[in-house]
Amino acid sequence: MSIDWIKLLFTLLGLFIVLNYGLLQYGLIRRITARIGKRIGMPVYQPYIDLVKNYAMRSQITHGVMFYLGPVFRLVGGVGIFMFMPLIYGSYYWSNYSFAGDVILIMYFMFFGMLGMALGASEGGHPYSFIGISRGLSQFTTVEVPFTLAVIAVAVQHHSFSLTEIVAGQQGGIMHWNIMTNPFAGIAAMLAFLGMMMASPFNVVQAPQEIPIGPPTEYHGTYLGLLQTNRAILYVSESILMVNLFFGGATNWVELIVKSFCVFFWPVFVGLVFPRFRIDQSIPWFLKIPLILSIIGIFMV
Amino acid sequence: MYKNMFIILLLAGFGLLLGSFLLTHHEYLSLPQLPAYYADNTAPEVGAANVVTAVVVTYRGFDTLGEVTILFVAASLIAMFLKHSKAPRHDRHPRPSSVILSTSQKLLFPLIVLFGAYVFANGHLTPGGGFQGGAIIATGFLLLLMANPQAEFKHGLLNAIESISGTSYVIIGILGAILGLGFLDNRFISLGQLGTLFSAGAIPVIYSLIGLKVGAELSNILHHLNEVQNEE
Amino acid sequence: MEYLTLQNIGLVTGFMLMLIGLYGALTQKNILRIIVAFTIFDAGLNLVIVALSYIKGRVAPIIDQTTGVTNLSEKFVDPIPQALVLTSIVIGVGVTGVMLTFALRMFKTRHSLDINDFKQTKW
Amino acid sequence: MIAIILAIVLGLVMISMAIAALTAYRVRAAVLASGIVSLIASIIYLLLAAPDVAMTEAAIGSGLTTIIFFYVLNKIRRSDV
Amino acid sequence: MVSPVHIVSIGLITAFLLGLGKKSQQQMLVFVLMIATAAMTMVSGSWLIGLMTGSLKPTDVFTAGFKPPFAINLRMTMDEAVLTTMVNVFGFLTVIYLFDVLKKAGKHLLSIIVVFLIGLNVVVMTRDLFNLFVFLEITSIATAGLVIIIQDSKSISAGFKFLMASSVISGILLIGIIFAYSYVGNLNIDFMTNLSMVKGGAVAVFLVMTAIILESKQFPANGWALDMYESAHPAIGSALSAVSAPAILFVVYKLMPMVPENWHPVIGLLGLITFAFSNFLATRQENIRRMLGYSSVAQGGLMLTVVAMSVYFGQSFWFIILGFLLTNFFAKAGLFWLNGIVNSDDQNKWGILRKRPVLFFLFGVFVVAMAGLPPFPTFFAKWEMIMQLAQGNGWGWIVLILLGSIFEIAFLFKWFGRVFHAVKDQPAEPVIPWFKEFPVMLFGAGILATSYYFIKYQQFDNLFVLIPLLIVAAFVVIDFLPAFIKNILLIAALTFYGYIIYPEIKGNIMQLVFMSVFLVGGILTLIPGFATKGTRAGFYPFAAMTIFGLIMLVNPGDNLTFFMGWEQMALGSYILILRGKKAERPAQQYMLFSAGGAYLMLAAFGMLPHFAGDTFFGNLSGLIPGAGVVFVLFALGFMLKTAAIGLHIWLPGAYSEAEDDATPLVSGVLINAGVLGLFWIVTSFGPQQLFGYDIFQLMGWIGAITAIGGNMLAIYEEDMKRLIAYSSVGAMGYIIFALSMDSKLGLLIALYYMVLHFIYKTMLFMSAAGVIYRTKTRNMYEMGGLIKSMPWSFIVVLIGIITLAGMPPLAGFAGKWMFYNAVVMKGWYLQGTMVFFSGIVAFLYLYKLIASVFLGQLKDNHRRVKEAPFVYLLPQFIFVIAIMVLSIFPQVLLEPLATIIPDRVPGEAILWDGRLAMTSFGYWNAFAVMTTVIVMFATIFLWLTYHSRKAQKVKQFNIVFAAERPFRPETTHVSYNMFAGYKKALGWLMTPLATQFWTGISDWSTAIADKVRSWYTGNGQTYAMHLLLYAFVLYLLISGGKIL
Repeated sequence: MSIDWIKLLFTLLGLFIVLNYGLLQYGLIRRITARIGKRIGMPVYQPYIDLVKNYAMRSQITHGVMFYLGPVFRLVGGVGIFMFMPLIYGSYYWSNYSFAGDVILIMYFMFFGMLGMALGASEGGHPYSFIGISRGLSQFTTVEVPFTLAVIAVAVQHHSFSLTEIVAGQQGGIMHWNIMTNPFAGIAAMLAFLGMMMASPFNVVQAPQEIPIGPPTEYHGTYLGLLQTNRAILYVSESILMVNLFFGGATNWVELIVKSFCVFFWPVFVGLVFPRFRIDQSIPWFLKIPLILSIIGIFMV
Repeated sequence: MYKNMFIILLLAGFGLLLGSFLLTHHEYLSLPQLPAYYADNTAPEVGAANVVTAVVVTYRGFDTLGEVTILFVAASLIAMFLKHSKAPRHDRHPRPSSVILSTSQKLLFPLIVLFGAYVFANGHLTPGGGFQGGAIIATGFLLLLMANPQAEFKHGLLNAIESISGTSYVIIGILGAILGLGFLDNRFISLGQLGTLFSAGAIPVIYSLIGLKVGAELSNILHHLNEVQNEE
Repeated sequence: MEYLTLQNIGLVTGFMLMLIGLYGALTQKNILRIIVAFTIFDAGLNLVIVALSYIKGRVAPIIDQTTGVTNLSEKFVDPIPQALVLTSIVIGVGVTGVMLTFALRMFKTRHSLDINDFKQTKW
Repeated sequence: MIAIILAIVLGLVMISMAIAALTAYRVRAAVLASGIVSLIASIIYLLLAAPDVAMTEAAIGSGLTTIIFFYVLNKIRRSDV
Repeated sequence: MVSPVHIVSIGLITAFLLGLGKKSQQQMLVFVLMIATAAMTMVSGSWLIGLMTGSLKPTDVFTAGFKPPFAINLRMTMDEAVLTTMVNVFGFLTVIYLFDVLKKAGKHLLSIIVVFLIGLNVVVMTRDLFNLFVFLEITSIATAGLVIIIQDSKSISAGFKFLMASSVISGILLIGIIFAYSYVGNLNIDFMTNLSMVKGGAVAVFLVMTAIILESKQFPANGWALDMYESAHPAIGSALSAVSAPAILFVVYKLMPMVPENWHPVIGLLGLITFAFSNFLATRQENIRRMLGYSSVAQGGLMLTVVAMSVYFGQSFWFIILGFLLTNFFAKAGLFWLNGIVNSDDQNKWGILRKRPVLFFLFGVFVVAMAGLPPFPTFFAKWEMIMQLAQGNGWGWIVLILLGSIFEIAFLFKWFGRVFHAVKDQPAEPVIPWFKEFPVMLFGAGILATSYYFIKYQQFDNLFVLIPLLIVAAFVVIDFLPAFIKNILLIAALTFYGYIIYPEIKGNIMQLVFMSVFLVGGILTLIPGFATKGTRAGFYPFAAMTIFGLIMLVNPGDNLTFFMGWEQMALGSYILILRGKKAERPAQQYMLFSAGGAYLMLAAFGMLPHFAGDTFFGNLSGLIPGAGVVFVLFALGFMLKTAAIGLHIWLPGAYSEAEDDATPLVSGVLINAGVLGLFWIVTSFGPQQLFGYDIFQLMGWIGAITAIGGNMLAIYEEDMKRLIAYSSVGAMGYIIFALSMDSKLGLLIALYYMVLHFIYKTMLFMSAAGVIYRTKTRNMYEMGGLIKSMPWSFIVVLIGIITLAGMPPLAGFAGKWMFYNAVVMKGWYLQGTMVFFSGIVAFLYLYKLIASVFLGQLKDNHRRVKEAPFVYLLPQFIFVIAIMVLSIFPQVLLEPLATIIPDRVPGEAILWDGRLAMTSFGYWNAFAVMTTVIVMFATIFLWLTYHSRKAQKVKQFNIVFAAERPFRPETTHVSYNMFAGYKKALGWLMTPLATQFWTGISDWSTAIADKVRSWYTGNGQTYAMHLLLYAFVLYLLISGGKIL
């Protein structure tokens, strides 16, 4: 198989754009959140500073091989999702490596990072990381159900698992977006998206000391840098996934960024309004409303 | 009570079954083939005047062998079961028998035995035979026991009689197979004159042996029952 | 009246004895009485067998001066059941003897003759 | 005809003796009654033209069995036997 | 040639002469008896041989020299020769066995024994009804005499009960005989075949038959017999069971010609009821002798059925009856004799046998033979019987037989398991005299020889049946060798077998795939065995049996071979499981469920010829009315093996309690037998309906629920092996679901997953075995941090769980991807989602597995733990390599697998464009994904390595703990009750409904058994009444309430 170097270049460029976009977006969101909470908040460029600082940190420790590999797995997961997802509809070069697999690949690749991270954090041996992981995994299992159903609904609707095909099917105006043609599935997916982003009210997983994802106490320095990089890429990638699936995809970068920002803003908005769920509350919740919605969605097709 | 009622019902059912036999069964007007054959051919074939005896000892001789065996196994079982206690004799409280009994016993015992012998030896001629004769002999023995409850009998003798007569019975049966036509065939000894003592081939011999054996066995049973330790 | 033959009387009596014997065997509690009941059952059974051998107006199957030696099959009653009964009676006494010895030993082990006291093995 | 009447009478006696054997208070009486049943049976056998059987029944069924019974009863010394 | 009548005369002369003996000569008398029984044996044996070789002709012996019906005649044909030989051989051995008893007992007992034998011989040979009666009476009185060898109060009262019962029975018999005589005028059986035609004659037949049936101890009128079995000396119990009962049954056989045709089924059914119920009641028995008694009665019932239906069975009658007869003869006698050797009715005392390998082996042989498992005659007899019954649509009968058989297996294997695990604090070396051992060994040899002839008679394919059996037998013989030699030999044998079998099957990819799974799996799972020391007695024969049983499934050729292989595998794996330390109950459960599944299949095999003719599975495609039932039976049978939800409760226990290094074999390899079966029926039956409902639909739901259930249950397991075991349940649900989709893609998934599951599950279990081998615990909360000491194991587990979870880039993802496509194409969204959900749930327990064992804090007592032995790791890494190859080049496996799927199956197949797999829905390029991931991973990893090259290793205690020592230390382990929140939220999903259900069934059956057996009050009088009641009911059944 010959390697298409130009495509690789484009992919890396896309990755770079997304990284920057993710960092900025994160800063912006934090800022907005703070404002709503009547605080001033950090500067928008703060994530850059954090990142640079972390990469520059020198005193580094490791608990063992898996601890070491955890962030690697995590970042591979994040980058992988990005890699396997077409960015801009109709563009060969901006379709990344989506030829390697369809939406199923992406859905399953999400686990890759999570698992690696979970393992890495576990090796630290700190009990809190176990607790955090157990919560995270628990919640994640239930989040995935409505989301998957929604994806299946979409796939059935377009008779394809290929994201490109799905986006193609949504061209031609807002009324062709899946969120409109199949609102139940769309809503279910959006609700599930809340959980996927682990934003409030579903952020008990990330609750300060027990954090497997995001900067945990154990991980610092370069590790933390990797994780922050990942977060920037992953969140944006997931937003783009949603955009592709339900909001008609994007035919150019601007559209992509606008749409994904809006999508991303949805969990932030919800998080500002609702209080945090306990883990045993969130699990049944996901298995109730979103699940029912997604089932309706699937039978609408 | 319910149980008894239930049993009565059950037996009523059984009774009905038996009753149905009464309905379907009719008394013979003539003998069926098989008994008719016996009636007609016993005299020429077997040479016994008493057809029942002929049937018992020859035609169905194998049954009789079994019958003897049953008594034998019953006697063995009783003997095995009621093994003599090893307790010393004086533990018992002897009850002397009456003078009448002890004197009459001396007189009667030989007579009774003789009568028994007569009954079985003439089994092929008159009613009676080994079993009846044996029982009579046992009665004589009973008298003996009653007269001397404490007497030590040589049950070795009884055993010997029993064993030898039994063995001889079987050997005669085998002789029948070798010299005659089949196991327990009586015809390997000449049939003789119908109606005389020495007739009917081996039947008198067999019946005598049976008589001896049965007598010995029944006596043995009585003996063992007598010997068993009295219950306190 | 035509049913009132010697054979039928024998049969009915025999059947009655059998039933009485069985009833006794199934209801009496005393082991010895149970054995008594079985002997009555046996007696009834034997009576039935002998009754079956009977043919009206015929004589015992023994050749003597009165019977002659010809046409015996028209003069004799059936000899076979009689032969069978002989066997059956002897078997009966054998079984009764054995049962009585068992009763004796059972009494020795438990000092009781109640059949209900001998349920060591069950289920 | 006489034979039939005799048979009926004997049969009835047998049956009543049998019932007596089951209802007798003492086992001894029961044994005796059953002995009588056998004895009467042997008479009926005579009526039924079965002298061989009659002899056997009298000697064994009635005689010996009863004797064995009494032997056993003697070994079990109890008030109600 | 000596006339058969001399069996009697020899015996009688001996019996009579023994009376002359003196007390001091007792020992000599015993020898006389021995010689006499030997002579009797020789007479009947010479007839048997003569008749078999044809040098002798069947004869009638005319006693008194008159032809029947004028005199009594004895007959000697093949049948009688067999039975009398059995009786006399048995008599001879009994005398030997009872040598010590007889030496003390006195001459009367000797006489009784020989009379008993004579009685039985004549009962067998005589053709005269009244003669039969006389000798039955002889036998009865002799039996009463034998029962009281032990003169204790139990046996005496049992003897009395028996006498009462036999009085009633003989009364009925005599009445019947006399009635018969009065109707037909003679007493010879051969001259009264028209008896039932005569007006009223049916009553006579009824009475005679009833008496004989009662004599054969049919349920429920058999309390007297059971009491006798319980209280008599074991040798006597064995005589009653092994020779008495057959003789009586032979009488039934003799009398059958006079029984009207329409009674045959009634009698047969009564026999079956006895079979089912007696076995049922035996399950509640703790007392061994009584249990064996129940079992004997049950066997008698079964044989009565066969005899009663002899006309129906026609040609196969002799095969069937001999199978049951000989097995019962050898095995039951052997078991009773062993009871005598152990001299206890307490199952726990049987541990003595564990000290005597040969005796214990024979004990196992007897139990297995009784239970009707291959390769013993009962197995073939039962098969044939069911096939014959099925031809006549005797489904109710089959149900009874199978029910009885399962109860039989229940109590037999409960007993076996108990003995296997009996406490070993028995007297050091029990003294077992030779004369007690000798008969047992002889009978053990007897049953093995019989089995050999039965197998030979079947004319199996040598390569697939005989060679495997011989190999298994060889491993029994060489069981004394050290473990590693046997290990080498077995691996060599398997390899060699693979070599010779390959040319046979290479054309058939399906067979090739399964064969390689079984063979390779077998070989690889054996490798860790090199780590065991000592002889490991009893492992290798059964490992061989299991593997070869599996192999027999692959290319069966006919239904019987398949079933035989199936049962053999079940038996072998049962023993492997039983070998675990606490495996008594799980193994018992496993056996029961296996047997249940097998019997469902057996019933299905019975029905199969209606649809497919004699060929194996045949061409069944398309909707055949009624085939749905067969399909369901098969499916249930196979799903029992794959542990579909509701039928799964045996699995965790069985897998986790098995010996650690045997678990991969019994789980990872063995479970594929179920998949094989399911695949077979799905492809050969095609879509089927049951009551108008699509079965595949149902199966799909079952699969989905199984997948969720299994995985849900795995989450909360604290026990490492149980966790993996439950994961198997989940995986099997996945496969069932895939199969039930009945599309090309679905079947492909099933096959692919079968292979994959085999690989990763075997690997995981081996890894677990290695960890357990080192840490000596299975509880995950007692482990932690083992990554440092066991890195290789960790890598294996990591790869295993990534594969299991179906994460890209490893091979598991292929399954998931195909799965989505298949689900969407099929349109089973809800079920599909459930399965998908189960897949995610799997993450939870996978994480728990790897994290709590290998990550986290190292435990104090594991500080010196070393890496698992090399022999454990070697096969694991072979599997790892396999996974890696499959991950990069899935088409290597997927393309051949796709060719297996028949064209009939609807749906689209995967299109391959080079490395790109395509369906109409999606696409996937494993190679590209793998490359991408590897590049990304390598890039980041290298960068990180470069960047933090100076990272400092932190020692374990660099982290501050602040906690007191709690009362239960495990509760503070992070992995203990790890997913508590999840449990709180979704715990209701795993209410142990199935366990409750099966426990309920077990409790109910116990309660019912208790109720039923209270029927046996122990009161002889009641028993006598039962006899009459039985006769009454039988009369009603036969006559239908009318006068006969």
